[in-house]
Amino acid sequence: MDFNALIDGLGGHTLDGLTRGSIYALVALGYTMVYGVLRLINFAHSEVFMVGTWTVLGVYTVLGADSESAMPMVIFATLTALVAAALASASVALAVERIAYRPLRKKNAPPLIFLITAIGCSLVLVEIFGHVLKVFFGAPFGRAPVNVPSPIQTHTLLTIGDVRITNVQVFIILGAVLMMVALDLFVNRSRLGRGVRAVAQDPDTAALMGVNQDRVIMLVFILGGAMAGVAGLLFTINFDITKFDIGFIIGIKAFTAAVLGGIGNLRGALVGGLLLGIVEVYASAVFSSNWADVTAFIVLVLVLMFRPTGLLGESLGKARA
Amino acid sequence: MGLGALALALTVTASACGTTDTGGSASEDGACEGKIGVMGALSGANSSIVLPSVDGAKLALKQWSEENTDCDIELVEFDTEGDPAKATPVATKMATDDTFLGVIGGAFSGETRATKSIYGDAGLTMISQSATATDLTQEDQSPVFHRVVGYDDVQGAAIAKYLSDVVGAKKVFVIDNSDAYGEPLAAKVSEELGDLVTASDKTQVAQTDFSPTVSKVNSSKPDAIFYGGYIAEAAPLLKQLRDAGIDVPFVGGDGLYGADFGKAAGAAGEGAIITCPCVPIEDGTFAEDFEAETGAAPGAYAAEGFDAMTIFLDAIADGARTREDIEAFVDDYDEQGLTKQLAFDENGDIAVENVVIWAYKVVDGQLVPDQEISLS
Amino acid sequence: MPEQTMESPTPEAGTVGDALLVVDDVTLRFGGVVALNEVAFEIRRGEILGLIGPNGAGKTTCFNVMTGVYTPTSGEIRFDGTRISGGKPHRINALGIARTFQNIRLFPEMTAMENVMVGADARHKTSVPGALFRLARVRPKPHELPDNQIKAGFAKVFGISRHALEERAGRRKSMEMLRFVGIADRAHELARNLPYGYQRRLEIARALATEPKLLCLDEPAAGFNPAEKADLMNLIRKIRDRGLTVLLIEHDMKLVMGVTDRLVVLEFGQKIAEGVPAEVARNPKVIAAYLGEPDDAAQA
Amino acid sequence: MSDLNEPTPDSTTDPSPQGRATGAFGLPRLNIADRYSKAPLWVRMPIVLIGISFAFYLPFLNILPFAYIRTDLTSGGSDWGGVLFLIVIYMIVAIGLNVVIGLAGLLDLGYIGFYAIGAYSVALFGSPSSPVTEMIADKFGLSEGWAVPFVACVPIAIALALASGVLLGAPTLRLRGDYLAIVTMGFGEIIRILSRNVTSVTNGSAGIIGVPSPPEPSENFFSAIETAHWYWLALSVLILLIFLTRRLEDSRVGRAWLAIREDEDAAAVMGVNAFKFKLWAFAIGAALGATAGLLFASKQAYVEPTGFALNLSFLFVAMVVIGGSGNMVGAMLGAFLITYLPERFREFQDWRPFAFGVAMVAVMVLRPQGLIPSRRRAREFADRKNEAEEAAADA
Repeated sequence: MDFNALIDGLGGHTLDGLTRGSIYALVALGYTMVYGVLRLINFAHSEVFMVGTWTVLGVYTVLGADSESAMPMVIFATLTALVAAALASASVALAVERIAYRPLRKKNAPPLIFLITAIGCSLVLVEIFGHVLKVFFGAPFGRAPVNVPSPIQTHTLLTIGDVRITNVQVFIILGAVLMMVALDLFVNRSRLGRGVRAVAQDPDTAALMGVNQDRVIMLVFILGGAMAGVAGLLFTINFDITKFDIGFIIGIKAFTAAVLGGIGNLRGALVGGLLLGIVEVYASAVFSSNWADVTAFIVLVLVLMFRPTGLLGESLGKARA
Repeated sequence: MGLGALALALTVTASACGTTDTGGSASEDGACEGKIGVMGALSGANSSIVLPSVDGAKLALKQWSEENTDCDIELVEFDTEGDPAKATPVATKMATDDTFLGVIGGAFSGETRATKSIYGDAGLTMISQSATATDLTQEDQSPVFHRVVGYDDVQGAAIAKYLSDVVGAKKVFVIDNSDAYGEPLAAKVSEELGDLVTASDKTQVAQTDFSPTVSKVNSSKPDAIFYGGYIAEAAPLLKQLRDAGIDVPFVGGDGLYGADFGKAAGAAGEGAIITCPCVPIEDGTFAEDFEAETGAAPGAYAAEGFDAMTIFLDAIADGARTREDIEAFVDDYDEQGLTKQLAFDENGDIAVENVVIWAYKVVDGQLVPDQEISLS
Repeated sequence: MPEQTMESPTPEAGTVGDALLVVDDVTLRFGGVVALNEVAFEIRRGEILGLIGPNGAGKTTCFNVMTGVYTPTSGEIRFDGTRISGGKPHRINALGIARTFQNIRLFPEMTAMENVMVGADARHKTSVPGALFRLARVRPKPHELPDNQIKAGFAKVFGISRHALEERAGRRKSMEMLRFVGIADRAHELARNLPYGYQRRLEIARALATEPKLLCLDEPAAGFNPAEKADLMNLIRKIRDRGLTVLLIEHDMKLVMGVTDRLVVLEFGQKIAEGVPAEVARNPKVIAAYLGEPDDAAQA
Repeated sequence: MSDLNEPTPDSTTDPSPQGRATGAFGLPRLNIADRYSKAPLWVRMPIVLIGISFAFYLPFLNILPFAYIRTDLTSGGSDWGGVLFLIVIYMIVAIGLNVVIGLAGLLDLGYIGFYAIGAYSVALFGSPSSPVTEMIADKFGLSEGWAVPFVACVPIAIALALASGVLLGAPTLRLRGDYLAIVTMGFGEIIRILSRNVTSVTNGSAGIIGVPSPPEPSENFFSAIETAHWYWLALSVLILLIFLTRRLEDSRVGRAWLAIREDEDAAAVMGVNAFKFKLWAFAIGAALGATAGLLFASKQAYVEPTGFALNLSFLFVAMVVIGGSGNMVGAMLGAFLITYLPERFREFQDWRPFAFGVAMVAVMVLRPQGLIPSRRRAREFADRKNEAEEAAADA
């Protein structure tokens, strides 16, 4: 145990934690939105994220972008990857909804069934990238980890005291926060967003008021999926890697973050994600990285002990206490 | 349902018609036939570390069969997914089926620990291509277990020697992945390095964000880093270290060995040192043949798989037809293999003086033999 | 089932006596909203007390405080001399208060019989060790013996496990309760498949099976036609005749006037009147309160 | 045993079975189950006995065409007895988890934690080479190689599991639904990580070898290759546990669990001490999981932390739900299919996980009530579907 290491590098650790937590938060949005509207843990969401990372790889490969690319290419490739990853992830999320969840909703199946279906979907998506595509197209698909050569090179933007702030960290944190502010505005201000909140608060009344529930659900999956796609891009920029099962851990963490903040609550996802990232990094600094998960889960249990519905409580609409 | 179950039970007990041939027995007449099993993670997340060695074994059998057309030797693959729970039924199947004369494996140490006693009970010879845990031969010996790789302690000592003598490091930062492979290897490296270890950190499998580790490395300012673990974690770790401006030599064990490393680490992997108890293939025929056969360059332990199979094939060529014959032959084996001089000591290990540990350097994404690490 | 197995919980059936439940200046606030404001009344042993008031007056909230769903902000509730406010629902039930729900809350995937048995189980002791090992033996009383002659013989010699005894007693009691409320013909159907009127009665049977001293009925006649309401009135009287005290929330003034001994009137979380029905019906405050509610006034 | 097999109430209290007539949605298969459960004891007993005998005979089943169920027909197959053993182990897991999920309605995503506790208990106390036994032997001056005998490890494992079930449940059971799910998931992970990180107690990632076998009637009876013997042992334990769990289901306890699952608040008002019975469900589930883990570790003679990964917890839940949540037979069928099919079709190698995922989605979408739903569930589904259709028609 080394508390000095934590205190000495507190600024740096906090920044690292925020960077890590931003990605959790973006993925957590997908869990939280679907949960808010459907009361369903969409366990396949982790794979929606995974598809995002592979899409980024695809875009870079097609455009020939890599660490040597010039500035215009860097910007073009990154923006293209952003749009493509968001689109691809949203499509996959939507496909999961249509193929796996909608038939169950029509049959009014209990939540446990959705959970198992979600795990099944997750397995199918994982295996598509880990095996099926490899059979047809060979590398880079398969079980091996693959480098995603981000054209954005890491360099230090500024140094405050001991804390080195890199362009990638700023990009990730700002990107994540911007996406979330945009989403929050969309849900709270737009007409479509009002529909989402209405269905989240009371599906039956919303239906009576003429809100098309199926459309709202599709919208929620599309938005959550797109956020996961963006998270996929930010992830690859930071780590330069993807793998067929890369989503599993991130998915678990993001789900934890969503619950920590109050599942069903958009701002809760942000708070939960950032807090989880910080807790993990602090725990890694004090102990070692292999204690991070234990610490995170213990913090989760403690939080739920005192706030049984998470830090901010569960409410996609603001009415539910 | 009641009647159906009754009828079924009656049929089962009363009828003695057709039986499936599940057991069978080894040919007593000395015909040149038999099965060699290979078990390991052939599917799932860890299969990329195992499949090349299976391909190597297949290649050995193919080349041998072309010369020995009168023999009918079959290489039977058993997928364990690297999970000891799934490995035990597989091992029992081979152990209880007399047509099996030998086993290549287990590929991982965990499944090997779980199945060693099964093979031991059945007297079925094992030659592992890649299970490097020290205790397999040094603490809990089994008469049937052999391996064609140096174990972790030997490799660990070699890595420590490389770090201190070749790299000339005075401050080494040791990182491991907390798993059954990386942890003991890193522990051995640390033990051998002694005071040269400036700090260490334990990470875990499937981790991608290593920023806390990078901070620790940054604050202890080492002049070399050792990582005990696998490619999937080493690649992002290396990327984050390099991004943070830490340019000191990065050394990893044989968990990083294989063509996948360059593909996963990309530009950040350049210059990394990977040690492996496997010699570079000098004459090139193996590499060429392997590539012609599988369409890929030889990956992790491909040559070891080839060697393990070759030992069994030599035994059969020598006339060994029973498990006892094979075991006796393997115990007395002493030939130059693809990777090293192959001869086993009483624990089933290659004699330490015959173990060759090489350091490879990543150049343009490829592993290039750098130098042999002298163990003395 | 012969009548003699019916046990009367209190011998002085039908006589109105001392206070059984005392609601003592209970206030309940949710944030800024005052749901109950210093409500005070008492329920006397053996009476049928009506709790009435316009929608949102706090009647069901009052029930919820009594049965442990909410803890009052201030004030307390005493039952048979024991303070119960703030207690756990199952403890309060154990003391002798049972209730039904305004929006029926049965266990839909259990049969009617099983629903009532859950109620009967409230008076039983068997827990996991008892159910698993069935070691605790008791000597059965003659009427508790199994009907099967051979089994009865065994039971006489070796005693009978408490589990088996309680199961048998529970089944008998449950069937009796189902008969009592008049739905025994569909005892083995899932609760969710029963018709509406049966479900309402099943809730009463389930509550009765817990052997309460006080039975609280939350709008038991909601959705009933006049004939069904008449049946229900008879049932409520029959319940009282078994020695139970009944607290009734009801909108239908005709039913309330016909069956209750006394009335308590709530409006906006406050008690505005209390007394015998005829008296309360003349109370100007009550009339004013109900004039604001034309539907109810019309019913009355 | 006789009162156990009496699902129908005493004849005196059973007015008429006419309620059954509404089961028009029931599938033909359910009618068989109905007819079976109504059959007199002298019909049911022999059927049960034949079934049990057949189960014991399974490892030697070698008569065509039935032998095609064996997993060792192809040369790359796996030992049939070993697979049967694993199937039975997972069946024990499934009936344990069914108590928690199917009966009490609590979503437990960390069930592997209890399985691990069972496995580690027998390893830590029973293996002469575990740090715990070494420490005890050292402290009390016992001889080298001393260890707690297997028979004594069983109560230790069950006690530890019960305690951990209560320890996990007591603070968390007040949480509702999905919050409980993630807390239990965290528990499963914490157990795995502790077994990996606390090297001084658990030997860390290297695991523990030398896990003891049960007492043997003859020498080498429980040697590693005698898989049929292991299977028989596990099967006997399974039958005992089915018997005991049935007793719970058909008692006050089982009714309390169902009532809590259906409507916790209403149950509490009806005098059900919801917290106590939920805690019992957790503890019973934990004990069953630990029993399975204990048998598994004993056969394997080796435990290591990676054997208790999170995805096994998901797999366990899948077993219970695919078979038919709330129904013990269904849960066991789920365990059977999920364990057996990948072993039987080994020749498809790397396609198996993909096929498994597709099958999982297909089964759930086509048959959301599970393969063998409990009769309750089947009705529930028919009704819910009608409700949904009516709602759609109204809109």
